[in-house]
Amino acid sequence: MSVAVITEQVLPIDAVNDETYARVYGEILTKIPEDLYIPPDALAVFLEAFEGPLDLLLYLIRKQNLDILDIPVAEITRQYIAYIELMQVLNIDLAAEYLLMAALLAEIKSRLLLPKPLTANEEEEDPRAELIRRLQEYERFKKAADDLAELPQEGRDVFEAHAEAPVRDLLPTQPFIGDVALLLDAMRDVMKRTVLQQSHVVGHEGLSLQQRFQEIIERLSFGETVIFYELFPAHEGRLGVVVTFIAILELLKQKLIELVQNGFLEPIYVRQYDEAAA
Amino acid sequence: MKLSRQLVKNVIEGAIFASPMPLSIDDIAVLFADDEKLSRKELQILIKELQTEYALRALELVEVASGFRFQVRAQFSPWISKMWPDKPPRLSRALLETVAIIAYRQPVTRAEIEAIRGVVVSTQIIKALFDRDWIVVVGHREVPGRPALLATTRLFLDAFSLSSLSELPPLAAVRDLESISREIENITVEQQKTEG
Amino acid sequence: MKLSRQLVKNVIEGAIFASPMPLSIDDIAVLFADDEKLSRKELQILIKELQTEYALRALELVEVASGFRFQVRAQFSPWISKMWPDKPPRLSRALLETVAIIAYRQPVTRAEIEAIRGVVVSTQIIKALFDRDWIVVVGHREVPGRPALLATTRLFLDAFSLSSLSELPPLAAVRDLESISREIENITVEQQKTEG
Repeated sequence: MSVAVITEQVLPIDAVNDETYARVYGEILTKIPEDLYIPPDALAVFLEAFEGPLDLLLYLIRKQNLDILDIPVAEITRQYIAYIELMQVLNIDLAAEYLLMAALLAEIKSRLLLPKPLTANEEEEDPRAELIRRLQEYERFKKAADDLAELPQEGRDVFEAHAEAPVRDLLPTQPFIGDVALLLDAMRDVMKRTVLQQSHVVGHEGLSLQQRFQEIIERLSFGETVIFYELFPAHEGRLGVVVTFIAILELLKQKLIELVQNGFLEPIYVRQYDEAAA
Repeated sequence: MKLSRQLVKNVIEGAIFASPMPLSIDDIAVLFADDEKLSRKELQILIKELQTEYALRALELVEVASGFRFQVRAQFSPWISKMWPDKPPRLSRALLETVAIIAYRQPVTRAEIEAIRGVVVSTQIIKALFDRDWIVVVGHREVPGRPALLATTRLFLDAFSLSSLSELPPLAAVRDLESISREIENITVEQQKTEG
Repeated sequence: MKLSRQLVKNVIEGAIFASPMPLSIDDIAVLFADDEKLSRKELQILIKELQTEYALRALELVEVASGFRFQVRAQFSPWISKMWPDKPPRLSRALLETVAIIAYRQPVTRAEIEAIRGVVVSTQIIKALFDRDWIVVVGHREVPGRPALLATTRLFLDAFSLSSLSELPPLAAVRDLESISREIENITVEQQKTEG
């Protein structure tokens, strides 16, 4: 994927006269240089197309067919800051690095504008040197990443070829005796990760919260007290745990049930909310 | 577009070699686009030809219950088997997680296992489970690509000293209940405060 | 007992196919008993012969970082890849840039990668690289915080069919900084003229 190709679509530089431009963003965009017009939808895409401030700077430089070594700092700074301002105006979340770079550019620009002392100090470095070094360095690795992407990739371009080992000697001579704890342990790790990953899928399956409310109320309807974890049906797995847990929280909030515990680390019991006792 | 006979044969050959499990004629047929389609008969003839071509190689193309696979001829086992030193096998974490998911969620596809584990399941792991005869292909999910449905075997239960799948501990017991009771504790405390 | 040339070649072929990992010359050498021993040179010649014998097949015998492996030729991947309905995730530019920096600059710390890229390297990317076993921690930089030093693995090279780091595409040259500052001086003067 070449940045140039994408940004061509994303940044129709000649789209200044587009009606949308004037109607929707008229007031705001009058401050933005004409060649920086970007369709609003494209901005998020635009930001994603860049790997960071260095990448954006490289794009601005390349767009004008300039050499990194010849950066016209004033012009590039103006364009860069215009982009950043536009994104801020549109409330697009900008990584802090983009702002830092803007500050750096502004600083370089101001240092360049200062008149050079007549007795030129040999030791004094061009204010742009460090930025140029970083841009060059970044560009090398950007290119290296592109080269890497071009190489044949296992699982995409090439597939390993395997054959079965000779039949007779295949089976391990010593049978493996596992213990269930090992398996459980592995599954617990999986579940932990699943919980982190997939909490948003609740409700996709046939477990209804409403139904769970009723089941819990029914279960406690005759003044029965049950141990908390007995409310979690074993066969429903993680999803069941989540739905039941949400149901319990909701019922607690509605003061339909209450939790009791006789002491720290003692079992937690659940029972109907007792108004008389409250 | 009609593919050349040689190209089709190469694709079949490559596919059987690249697949971690044996490939059935149906598995092979789906690799070709509609306009490249070949009959089962044609595919079978080409597989026969491949079998002949490998006559002088160290491998043979054999048909087992679930399909075709290449395997190293038994006569070379005295050398090849030295690759697996005879020590009690240690099971990797990734392998355990994978077989645990298959055991609890069977039948499942490899993609489903990957969705649960959140990482790619390597071909080696699937192959290792097949090698141990801990898992088998019990069918195919009727979705594009017809991915194989994996299930555990009797030998898997044997290895973990279980007599049936119902002896697997319920998943809810697996769930770390500690965190939940911690959350509940907070609620209880707050409740007691407001009630007090 | 001297083994026949053909038998040795068959054993090498079978072993490479049967091994889940690429086999190095040393891995292959240990398959033969003391009285069957072959020199590395002899083994290499036989592997070359095998490579030629597979010239017309769908497979090729290639050398990657961890050794020799058979792989399906890239030209058949349009068909073979249909066996996996879920396309392998595309490697993001962020991931590629990160691993490229690690590959060319190893060992490096995360902070050093960030300095080059000009952005924070997300934890997901580092985790993804560890999950693929493409990178490892090879030590710690002896500075405050002792940050981990990252390096690429042989599996990283294997994934791109490279046999060593030296096979990586060459990194573009950096132009000499001194000449840069000379050029800059000229430009600056001109700039000031036009900007002034």
